[in-house]
Amino acid sequence: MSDALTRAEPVPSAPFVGDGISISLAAPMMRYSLRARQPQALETLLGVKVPKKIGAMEEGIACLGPDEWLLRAPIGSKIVGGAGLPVSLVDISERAICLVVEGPRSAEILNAGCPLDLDRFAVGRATRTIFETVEIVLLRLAEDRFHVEVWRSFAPWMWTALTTAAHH
Amino acid sequence: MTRFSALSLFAKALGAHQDWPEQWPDAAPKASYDAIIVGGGGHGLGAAYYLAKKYGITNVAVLEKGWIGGGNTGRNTTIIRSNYLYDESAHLYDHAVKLWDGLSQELNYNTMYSKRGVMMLAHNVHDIQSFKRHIHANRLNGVDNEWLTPEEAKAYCPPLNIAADARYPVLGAALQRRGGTARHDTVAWGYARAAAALGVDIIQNCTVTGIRRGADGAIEGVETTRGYIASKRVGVSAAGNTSVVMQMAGLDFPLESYPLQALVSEPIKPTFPCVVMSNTVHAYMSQSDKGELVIGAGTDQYVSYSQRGALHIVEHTLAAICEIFPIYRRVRMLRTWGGIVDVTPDRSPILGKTPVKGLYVNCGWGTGGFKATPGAGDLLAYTMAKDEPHRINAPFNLDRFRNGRLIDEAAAAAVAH
Amino acid sequence: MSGYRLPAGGRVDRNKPVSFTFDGKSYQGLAGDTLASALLANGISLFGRSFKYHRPRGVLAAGSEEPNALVSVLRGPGRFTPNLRATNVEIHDGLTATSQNRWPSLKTDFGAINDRLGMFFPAGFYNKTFMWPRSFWDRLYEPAIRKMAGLGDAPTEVDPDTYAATYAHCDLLIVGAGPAGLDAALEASGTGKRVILIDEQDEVGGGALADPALWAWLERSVKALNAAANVTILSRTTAFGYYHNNFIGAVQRLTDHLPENSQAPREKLWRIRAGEVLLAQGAIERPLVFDGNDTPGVMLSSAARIFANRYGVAVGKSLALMAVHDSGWHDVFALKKAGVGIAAIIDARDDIDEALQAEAAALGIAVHLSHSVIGVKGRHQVAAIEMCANGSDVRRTISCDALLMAGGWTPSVHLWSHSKGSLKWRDDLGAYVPDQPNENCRSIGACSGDWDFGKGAVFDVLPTPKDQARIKAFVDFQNDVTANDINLAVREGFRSIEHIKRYTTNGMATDQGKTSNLNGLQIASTALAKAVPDIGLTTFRPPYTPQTFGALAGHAKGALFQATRTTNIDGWAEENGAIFELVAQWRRARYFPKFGEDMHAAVNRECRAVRGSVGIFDASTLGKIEVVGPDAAEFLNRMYTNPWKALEPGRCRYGLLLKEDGFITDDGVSARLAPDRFHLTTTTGGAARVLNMMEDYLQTEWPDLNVWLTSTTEQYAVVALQGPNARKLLEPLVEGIDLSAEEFPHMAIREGHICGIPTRLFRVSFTGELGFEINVPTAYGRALWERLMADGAEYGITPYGTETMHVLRAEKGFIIVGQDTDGTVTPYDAGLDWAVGKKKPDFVGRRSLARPDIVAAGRRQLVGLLTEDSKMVLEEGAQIVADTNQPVPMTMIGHVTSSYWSETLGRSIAMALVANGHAMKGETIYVPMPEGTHKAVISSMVFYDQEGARLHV
Amino acid sequence: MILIHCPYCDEKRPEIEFAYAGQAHIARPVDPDSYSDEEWERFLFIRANPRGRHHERWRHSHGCGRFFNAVRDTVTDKFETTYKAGEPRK
Repeated sequence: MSDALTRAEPVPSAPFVGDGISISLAAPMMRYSLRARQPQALETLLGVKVPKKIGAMEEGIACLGPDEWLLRAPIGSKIVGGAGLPVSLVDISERAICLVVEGPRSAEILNAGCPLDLDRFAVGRATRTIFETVEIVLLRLAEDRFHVEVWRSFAPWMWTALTTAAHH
Repeated sequence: MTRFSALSLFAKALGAHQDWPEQWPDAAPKASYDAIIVGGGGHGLGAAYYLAKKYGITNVAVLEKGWIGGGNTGRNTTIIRSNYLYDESAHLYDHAVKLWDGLSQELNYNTMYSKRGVMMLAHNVHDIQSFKRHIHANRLNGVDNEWLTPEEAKAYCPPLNIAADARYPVLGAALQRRGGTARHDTVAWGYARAAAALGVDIIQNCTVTGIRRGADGAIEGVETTRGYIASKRVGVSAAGNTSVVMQMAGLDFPLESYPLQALVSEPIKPTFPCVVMSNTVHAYMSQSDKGELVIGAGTDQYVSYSQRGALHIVEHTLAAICEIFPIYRRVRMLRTWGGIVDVTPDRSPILGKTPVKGLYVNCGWGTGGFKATPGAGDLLAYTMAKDEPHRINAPFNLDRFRNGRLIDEAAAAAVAH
Repeated sequence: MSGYRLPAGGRVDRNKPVSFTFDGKSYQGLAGDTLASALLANGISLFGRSFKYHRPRGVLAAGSEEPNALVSVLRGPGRFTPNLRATNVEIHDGLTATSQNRWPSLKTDFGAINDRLGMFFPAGFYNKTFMWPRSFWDRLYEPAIRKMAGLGDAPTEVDPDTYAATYAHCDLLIVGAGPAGLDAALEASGTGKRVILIDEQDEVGGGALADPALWAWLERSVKALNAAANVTILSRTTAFGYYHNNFIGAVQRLTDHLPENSQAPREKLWRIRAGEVLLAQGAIERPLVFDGNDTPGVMLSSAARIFANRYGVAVGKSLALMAVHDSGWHDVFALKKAGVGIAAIIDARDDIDEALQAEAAALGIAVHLSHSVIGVKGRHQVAAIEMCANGSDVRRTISCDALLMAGGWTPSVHLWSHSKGSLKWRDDLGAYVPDQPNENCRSIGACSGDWDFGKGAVFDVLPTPKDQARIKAFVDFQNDVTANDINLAVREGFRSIEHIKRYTTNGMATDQGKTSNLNGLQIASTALAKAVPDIGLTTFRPPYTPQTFGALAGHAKGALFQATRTTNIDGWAEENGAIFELVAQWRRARYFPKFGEDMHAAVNRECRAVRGSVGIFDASTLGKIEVVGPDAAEFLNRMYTNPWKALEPGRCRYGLLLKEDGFITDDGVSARLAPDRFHLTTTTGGAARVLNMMEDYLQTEWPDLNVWLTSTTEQYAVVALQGPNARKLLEPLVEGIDLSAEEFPHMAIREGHICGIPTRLFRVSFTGELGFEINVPTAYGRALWERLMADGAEYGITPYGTETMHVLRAEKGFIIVGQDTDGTVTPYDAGLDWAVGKKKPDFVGRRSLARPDIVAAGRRQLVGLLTEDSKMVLEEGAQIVADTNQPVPMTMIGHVTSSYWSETLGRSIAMALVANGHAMKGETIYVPMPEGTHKAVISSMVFYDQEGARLHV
Repeated sequence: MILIHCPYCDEKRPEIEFAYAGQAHIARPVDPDSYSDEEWERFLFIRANPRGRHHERWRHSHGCGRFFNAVRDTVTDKFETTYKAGEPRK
């Protein structure tokens, strides 16, 4: 019918590479906000394991609150609807972008604006938090690799903030 | 009372200033008074002064739990203006501004009221609409307030950054030329001295611990850390502590007390000619007679009596100041401090009678009480003397929270879209 | 004074000379010098002028407590810093420093006339005068006072430097790297604790830096700490404030000591959360109070020792000591051993340890016990001192070129006090020391009162046979507060130490009373005949020393100050010349001028395009909330004023949201996607507020409801296509949705695809025209926009901005919450009765609508206004009166909320809140403006297509 | 910046992640119409505002998103406890 529409991203596609740090835009992914009173409801519905502890992350699902999980999966993954059930599944794939902060200085650079004690933020943890005045979801995938999920409209600011901190 | 003047200063200098009398005696409480004011800030001392001066009620005590002027009177950024939107507010604050003019002479104490002009910055279209609404309402109320273009604003305050690409560009400003600042401490001291000269007892280190009511419910007196003091008329002007005092009389109040911070820079040579306020960016600044940049910060988010604010509030405040006035980044912050501001649901004061006979209240001034000092004192005195509010403070009653007739200046400037 | 560089000693690098200028004159110092030590080494004694009397002043101290030697430093354009302490400024090649508060020069300062007339300017003089004649205050007195005000000049250019900031966490934070702090750090270095050690000087060591006997230990300690992986040492870093829950603010100075400017941040703000805090800040020596104690060359005894031992500088050739504390004796012995000439030791006490006396004798130093200095000769530097046996008036003169004061020690309890730890008074020290902590915090070493400097006595003013009332014995040097000022304050009835401080300004200078507070307390104590603890202690407030605005804020400057939110389509708007406006945190295109159009012309063109063919608008900033769960409809029914349960899937409804006080807080069109799924929209500025409010009710009041809220504002880019040709343009691009009027009526929603991308397609209109709002995943917003622009060319598609949107909606009488309402407007006031569910038993805000004043007559109600002169566009915010023949203050009955030129109607239109307005249709009101009064008639708010014919096509 | 123990996350987190939400345990009436103007005023506006022990609500808005209750001393700003919404007043 027509040429496919192309994506436009809010931050440069080329990574920022500095001393002991690189900051780059992650590839697009599917994201869902999963809500339910009991994790079992989601496990039954989706056939996946859901972490029970706030801040824990398992198989791409992070528990952000007592009834809230963030599911991140490759583009094209399938998810059922849950219609009529006491659950809420909402597509938020495009609400945020993900910045990959990687390198030995990752924690130091994130601490320029994030008030959490990242020495005590173990690999495998995920949480919603704040960077100066901007809300993020912070996920630690490895000792030296973090994902920063930030809403699209704040992404240019976050890019500038992180790269400025990296310059410092 | 030794009259203050250049001449008396000269004469006393020859005697090496050895025979200056006390500005006000340190009174001990008597058994009873015709009227008691709880709270020795500018408002309370002013009320005592006007009770004695205008209404002939001189057997008055001012009870202060610490030292007079030690609360918000001595902790604020001293901004004076009256360009409020609603008629009720404009009349209230303009009453005060008219009294500020000539207060030094009235009290024979230099309160250093400086009509430097208060300029409020508009940063977006909504601000412009809101300010124009203020300006037109003020004009028809006889209150000066004028619109300035960005260039005119810059001319009035040269440190202002009016670059169009600023994060919060200056699109114009509302200027009240009669607005300005005064020297905070001297207002308390000047009223204390003048009131004491008329017979008012200023009683410091005297905390009210209870309120005694008669069988008919009417006020009989107050219990204090210095003993029981009888009076049929008690005016409470205790700012952040009003809720606590009112509860002694069995009254719950629509008030919450929040920490508010302010700060000053080191003194620098004159550089900042007026008062500038930006509600959008939360920046409030003037320069004192001593040369300090005086900066108002925001309130912390939670109720507190700790007089201790958080660092991130100061960071935000100075970031805002540095955005609007980027030449000051190398200036240094000298001192920060905190006060307790009492805030009502509509952020307008409560000034009038209470459900308890003989108990009067003046509270809820939030972050803006200093400018009202002489007016609030005068109107509290009127209300206590006549047992009915003056027409200016009548709208600022407690009933409005029941009947919905709120006076919500902040809501009127509310941003949405 | 005739200071000079000692032939040996000190920690300065004698092989590295450094050139700098002071007041335009070149000097040489050594690497490691401060500006103070270097100038002293060059024989300079005069450093500055005091604030009020412009008295000549030298260096009093060697550290950050220095009140006198304030200088300005210029490091190139925009890099001017006033009020720096010469004792803290590290010299480097090219350093350019100037003195302050003097004219025309430091030596010849006309302001010193104030000193001659000083008797007329006691504390509080300005309260007592400048009142007559009244008009002179504004025109003469105040400008004159202001001219005299201030210390250094204000910067006049934008600072080009950058500033950094960080959060940091540690288990143990040690403030102060003197012997006590270093010992604590060494002890902790072997543990698993994360340790941060902070010190304000360029080199750690604190007091040990002035004690060569400790240098070997110091070197070993620093080496051990540098090797310890768990210890971070931050030097040139001042812990300036101690906040709640062991949160400490500190500023690290990174570049000011370097000769060259660079891109590196000038300073870095450290926001440190510590498990435990150890305060090891040491103590500050107190000056003594006597006539002439401010003469250049009179300084703290410990400072002279620091200058000699650390910097290799003798502060004079012949030094006298005035002591009331043993520590001064030790200083003098050390100075003597370092080769500095000592004229005499004078001590006001009579009972001195024999060992001290023996050592003085052994070193050949003359000693005068029970004596006090009563005067100082010399104006720009000490030439001699006068002394007297206590109780006698036999005066003796001793020649010397510097006088050292050993007045005892004041523990630095500043941070302890910030933390709200309590203090106790110790008579033996004449000082407050930490008592009970309020945080997990300990005070160690000298700042806890635990030190071994020996014994001392406490004096208020040294004994003198002179008339006490006429001497100039300074307490606060910078602010020119004398003992007599404090006595005057007490005499005038100021009894609280806070009053005395404020009346005299004692302790309010830029050193925040570090050297003056305790002396002020002692003098007030004597004057009031009360023990010091009974008159209180002024509260210490952050910062410990002044900190730059830039450090506290500068990391958040420019683009980083506060995020400007932009949509996916924003880049297109920018490239196509849009003029933007800021709405809440967003920037939105206001209009798209062509060929030099002004806003008026552009908006007229944009309006014509929408009404005539099709316009395209970026509506992405509208707040969106997805409400999902079996109880979704029930929840919305409780939140909004109107009924939601019966809304069919696929249909939209206008929702009006009140606060519990009954006033309108937000509105928006929302759609039911499925029985248990709604897509809500909110205003741009209200998105976060509304979501928070809904969460509040859901979690707190109705936790039993099975419904969840998810912000989807940024999940979708929203492109509004509005105008009679909107359907024609859209139809070929959409898959899976029948766009016909029958299948897809006004106020409906359909899901399908557009250009292959999933879309939630709304048929809604804020313009009164046939319209669609196309929601697509955000990343595709711009591509969709560009596609529509390309395909719409044949219809003359026209991008329009918020201004045109405002005009078009006003023509239809649609309100904008926040513009036509202002937080005091009820649905009834706004004429939105139809949006209030009359049969609903409850919704948020309903009860408040029954309050007496809300149902009373006379409320301001939203109406339309048509000006008599149809070309006249009223100013928004203009006030309305019923009667122009009234004096000021006039009775205002309302104001204009929205006002535009309507290109469609060829006339102006306006909306206004007018008292009783709904009952006044057809009545004339007046708008008095400075240029004249305008007449207008109250009308319906719907100015165009009252029947809505254009919508339902 | 105070540290606040979130009873849901079960850890202390910095204040800037939280939003203060006023006095706690002021339940919205089930039937507001039955309230007199005075009672409605009390619900809407009257607040304890004590010097000392204060029951208050916070929201871990930049965290788990939950509203919860706390007891805090308004003179020292120290928390006595925090607890989940719906749990009885402590």
